[in-house]
Amino acid sequence: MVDLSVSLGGIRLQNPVIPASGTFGFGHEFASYYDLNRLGAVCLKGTTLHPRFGNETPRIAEAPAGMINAVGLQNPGVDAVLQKEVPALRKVYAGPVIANIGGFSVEEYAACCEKADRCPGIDIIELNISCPNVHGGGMSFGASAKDAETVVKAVRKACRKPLFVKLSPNVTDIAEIARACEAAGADGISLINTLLAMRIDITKRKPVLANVTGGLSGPAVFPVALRMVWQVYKAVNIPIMGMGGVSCAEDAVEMLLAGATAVQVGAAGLKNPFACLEIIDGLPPLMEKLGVTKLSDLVGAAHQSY
Amino acid sequence: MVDLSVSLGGIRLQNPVIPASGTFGFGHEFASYYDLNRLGAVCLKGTTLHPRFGNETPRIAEAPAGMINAVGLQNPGVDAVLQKEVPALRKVYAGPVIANIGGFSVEEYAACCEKADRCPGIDIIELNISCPNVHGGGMSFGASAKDAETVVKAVRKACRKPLFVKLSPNVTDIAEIARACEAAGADGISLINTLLAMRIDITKRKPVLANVTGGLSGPAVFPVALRMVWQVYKAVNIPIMGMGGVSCAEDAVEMLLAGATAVQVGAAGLKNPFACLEIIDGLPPLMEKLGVTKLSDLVGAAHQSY
Amino acid sequence: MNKGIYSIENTRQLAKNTFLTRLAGDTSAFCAPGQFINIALDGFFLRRPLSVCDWDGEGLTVIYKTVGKGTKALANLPAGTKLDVLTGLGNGFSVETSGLRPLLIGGGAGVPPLYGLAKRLIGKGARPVVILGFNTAEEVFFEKEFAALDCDVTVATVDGSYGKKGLVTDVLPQGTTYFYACGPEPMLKAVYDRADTSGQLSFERRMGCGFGACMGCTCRTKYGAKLICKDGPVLEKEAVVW
Amino acid sequence: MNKGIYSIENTRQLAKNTFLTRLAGDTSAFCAPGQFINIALDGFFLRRPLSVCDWDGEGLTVIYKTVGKGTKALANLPAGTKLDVLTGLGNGFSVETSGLRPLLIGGGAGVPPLYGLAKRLIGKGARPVVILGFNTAEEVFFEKEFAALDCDVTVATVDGSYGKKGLVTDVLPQGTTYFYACGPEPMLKAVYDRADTSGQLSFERRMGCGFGACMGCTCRTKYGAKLICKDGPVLEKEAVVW
Ligand SMILES: Cc1cc2nc3c(=O)[nH]c(=O)nc-3n(C[C@H](O)[C@H](O)[C@H](O)COP(=O)(O)OP(=O)(O)OC[C@H]3O[C@@H](n4cnc5c(N)ncnc54)[C@H](O)[C@@H]3O)c2cc1C
Ligand SMILES: Cc1cc2nc3c(=O)[nH]c(=O)nc-3n(C[C@H](O)[C@H](O)[C@H](O)COP(=O)(O)OP(=O)(O)OC[C@H]3O[C@@H](n4cnc5c(N)ncnc54)[C@H](O)[C@@H]3O)c2cc1C
Ligand SMILES: Cc1cc2nc3c(=O)[nH]c(=O)nc-3n(C[C@H](O)[C@H](O)[C@H](O)COP(=O)(O)O)c2cc1C
Ligand SMILES: Cc1cc2nc3c(=O)[nH]c(=O)nc-3n(C[C@H](O)[C@H](O)[C@H](O)COP(=O)(O)O)c2cc1C
Ligand code: FES
Ligand code: FES
Repeated sequence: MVDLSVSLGGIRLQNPVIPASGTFGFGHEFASYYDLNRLGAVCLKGTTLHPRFGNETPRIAEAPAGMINAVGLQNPGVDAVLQKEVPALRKVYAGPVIANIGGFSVEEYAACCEKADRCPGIDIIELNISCPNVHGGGMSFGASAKDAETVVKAVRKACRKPLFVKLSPNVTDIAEIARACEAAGADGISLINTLLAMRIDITKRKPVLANVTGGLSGPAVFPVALRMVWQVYKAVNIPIMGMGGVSCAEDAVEMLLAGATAVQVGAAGLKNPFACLEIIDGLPPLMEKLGVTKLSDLVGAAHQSY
Repeated sequence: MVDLSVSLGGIRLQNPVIPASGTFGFGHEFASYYDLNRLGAVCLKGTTLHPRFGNETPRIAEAPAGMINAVGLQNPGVDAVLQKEVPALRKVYAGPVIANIGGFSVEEYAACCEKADRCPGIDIIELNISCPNVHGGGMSFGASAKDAETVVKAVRKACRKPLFVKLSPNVTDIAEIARACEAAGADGISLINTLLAMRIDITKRKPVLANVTGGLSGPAVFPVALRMVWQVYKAVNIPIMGMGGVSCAEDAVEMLLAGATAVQVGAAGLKNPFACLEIIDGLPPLMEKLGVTKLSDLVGAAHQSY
Repeated sequence: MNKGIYSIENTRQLAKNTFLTRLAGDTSAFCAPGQFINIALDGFFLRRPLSVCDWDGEGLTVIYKTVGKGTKALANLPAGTKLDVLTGLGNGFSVETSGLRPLLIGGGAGVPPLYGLAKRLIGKGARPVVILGFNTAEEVFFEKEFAALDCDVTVATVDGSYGKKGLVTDVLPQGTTYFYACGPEPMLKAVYDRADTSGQLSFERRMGCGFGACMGCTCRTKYGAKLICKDGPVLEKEAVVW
Repeated sequence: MNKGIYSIENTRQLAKNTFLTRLAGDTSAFCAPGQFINIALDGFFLRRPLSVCDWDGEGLTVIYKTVGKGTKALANLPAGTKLDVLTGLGNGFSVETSGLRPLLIGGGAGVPPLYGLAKRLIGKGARPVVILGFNTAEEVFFEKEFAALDCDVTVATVDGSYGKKGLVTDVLPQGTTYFYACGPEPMLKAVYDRADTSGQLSFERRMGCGFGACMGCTCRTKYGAKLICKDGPVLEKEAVVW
């Protein structure tokens, strides 16, 4: 028997495969598809202090080997999430739950994380610092090490649960930002969020997305995500949740070798609702082929000679 | 008859389709494939002051809808390029020639551009500021607005031909860097160079590329490139050569609508040696479908309502 | 929702840029006309959503306009090609409230789901009145098929080259008990504005998943934000906000 | 170089993970054995380079190991599938300098081009001695085909499960006039080290294009940097630097 388990900030996951935030609703909606308890963890839709409608539609555009979304953090607000969605998920799922928290100011992030921290149904907090910073001129908190440090410090004070900071890939130096988050007290790093992208409808001569730009994800971004996981693994000593284009067991292993302790699966699960399950089922035979019995032995293993 | 011509820094191109630097050698090697005079312009392999072997192999890795290269600017040095390659190209090709100049210090860039500037066979200089800056700690000159400004200013003094600066996409704020280049005297902006990426061989548990990381290009990066062309078009008043994943006439038009005056075609031409030709041939029927007679009318046209 | 492998039995052209494809495979996930399927196509990341035109125990038909690269690729696939398809998506039309003389209004690519709807309305004893709107004669399809169901069919073309000249709203009949509409949004809006009965309207949105996971297809309604792929594509007239 | 559409005539398995595919189409771009083709496969960006095993006026054969997703996909394509292929790539082996008793040494996936080479050497009057190396019995292929050309064939397997036990360099004969080698780089190196005649070696590199445009396949030689796809894949022993 192979051992698929990994440990994230002290929380044991039976396997490292997690549906990515924003691509699996609040989880319970999909309990009729398969037993959610097969998953390594569930990551909830990005949640903000106040309810949000999100952007106007079209919110989705196609891309080569990927998709662009501009959902804009549609969610019913943290209170509704904690009072309705998390309990609904807990009825059908007993494993680790990751709350993904968005915000537009340091205070908002801190207030929202504090609420999530107090909710017994939640095990890990993932701080999404890719949202535009209203006080900082519209660039995201994830765009600079200084802003990242500020928000992580404030949130760290407000929460005791394992805190993962989810980084934006749209930066010059991802390692510097990861280091700032570690210094500010993060227990782990999640990466990558989507790559800023757009499409234009050549017949209408205007952007496809109502929001003009959106975030690219899916297989197209995998080599960029892998590189960032590699760089961040070198830069910090806290665990990494790797994501960006993971679509099969081979991709998951590649992410682990680059330094991820667990992987999140986004776009692939939108195309194939059973993607996470198929990745989990694909790991044991792949491990056998690779001669590995303990999956966690692969974490960062490609760094050995570098 | 539709009009495909565009103007780049005062140079007229009969059409906007140009093989991208590093993906078409020095041009003349492909004269037996088709009449090079059909092209809008030819962009030469990146050239440095001194000859370079480049990186060790493997230099190529596969990616979903794209490829990763770590060639590392293999070239015979500027003197050999100007004395052998440009004359060889000039024997078979009469249109505009773009020299792509790389370097590792301000002095090297300036010296190399000065030579290219004096060569009568060259019409436009494209300054590739994505090379690692040896004096600035290994980040590329294209990674910060300040460094970009410094090198462009120095090169501007050394050359009178139209000067395009080719930007790296691996930055937080591409518009800021483009503005710095414009302020420093650039006549145009080329973008994007490749996205920093990597792959790991899961059997060998080590990076596929000898150089560990490389640059992602091809269709996968198209939506990111398009977004950057869009942003830079808003930020500057100089023309843009757009590239990154352009593979068909539709892509070329999408780039033009985003703000590019011309497009370069890299990875697509490596997969299909006739890609540039097929794009050029695809433009007139597409223009007819779109009801356009003058292609240059499309440049930036998607910005009209934004 | 079901995910399965479906085999193309045949594809035939019905009208200009309009094709009908029959897929063989499991249809147990369908429970109402107006539901849709989401087809994965080689070379495209996102699936293509298409309303089910009709289905039986062995398979289903879709009818689609070749508007872009994906639908063009689909129309060119040879018989026998295996496709990865999600079926039974969305809520579909409810036939409970139709009354005896429901009005079915379809515009262009919105016509197909009305066929499966008409069949089921007739099955429960209603006699649908059908209005099909197209731009021009060469785009007209399925008039005969609706007539064969013994529906009362009117075709309208914008340029008058076939049937009545004008928009579907120019030829609305009197005395219908309820309406069902599917077509481009301006048509839906016009129908909504002119309707003197209650009814249901089927909407389209660009979709990231088709089964409620991405929130890509959100639509404002009187009852809050709804997902076109899951709470729709059919909305009650009373819920619609323009 | 030629770019064309080729049709799979048939694919058959020769040995463990080893397949032969015959492609019908224009072969006018080939001028020497040891040249290669570069095949575009749906779902993969980069083409897959494969040495031409043999060719005639109507088509060509390739033999390949299914090492990864691309070669596996190729092996599974049904007859009749149309492929976009670049042909006539690279320099190939020169038969001019072979002498009358050339030695052909192939290891695993390096065996195929030696077949076309053997034919052409025989055509100009030479009598090739052929050594084929494999890991184990179930990987052995083309022994009979070489024998049918009337070559003197020795098979060596690393585990001794077929033919002679050992590496190709353990069974090198005496008295040959020249050598041609194709196989994994450690084998090429061993052959190079042991060879007492001049010869040619065929190399592999990851390729971005296959026709000299990307400088992805560079190799150091005594005469400077060379492109394996254009100046190679065959290098003269004298040019090789390890
Ligand atoms: C619930 C639903 C049911 C549909 N039923 C039908 C039907 O029965 N017959 C029919 O002809 N068409 C139908 N459509 C529209 C159909 O999905 C699009 O025409 C098709 O996706 C276009 O794909 P393409 O690759 O040809 O076009 P492209 O423009 O190249 O597609 C690019 C992207 O945009 C999406 N897209 C483009 N147009 C639409 C659209 N109108 N609605 C949603 N997504 C779009 C595509 O899915 C793809 O992701 C339906 C759409 C929805 C949402
Ligand atoms: C000139 C030349 C001739 C060749 N002739 C043959 C032949 O006749 N028979 C045969 O079995 N194999 C041959 N090979 C090797 C063959 O190209 C690879 O086995 C094949 O590309 C692997 O593709 P994949 O998708 O199955 O593997 P993957 O590992 O999934 O491929 C990933 C990427 O790496 C490249 N790659 C992987 N292995 C190699 C390799 N050894 N050489 C070059 N690129 C590689 C692939 O082309 C692809 O771009 C030849 C290679 C070259 C360069
Ligand atoms: C439709 C959609 C919605 C998303 N919403 C969120 C979100 O609410 N919060 C967040 O941190 N990331 C969000 N993401 C980003 C994903 O969690 C993930 O980081 C990204 O998509 C890369 O992974 P992938 O390539 O597997 O999709 C969203 C992605 C998609 C496609
Ligand atoms: C093999 C290869 C070599 C390249 N060499 C250079 C170079 O020498 N100088 C340069 O500025 N860009 C170089 N590039 C980048 C391309 O010119 C282009 O900016 C990039 O590939 C994006 O375009 P594409 O997606 O069409 O390939 C190279 C790209 C490839 C694939
Ligand atoms: S398309 Fe994903 S939620 Fe509707
Ligand atoms: S593979 Fe591109 S130059 Fe050889």
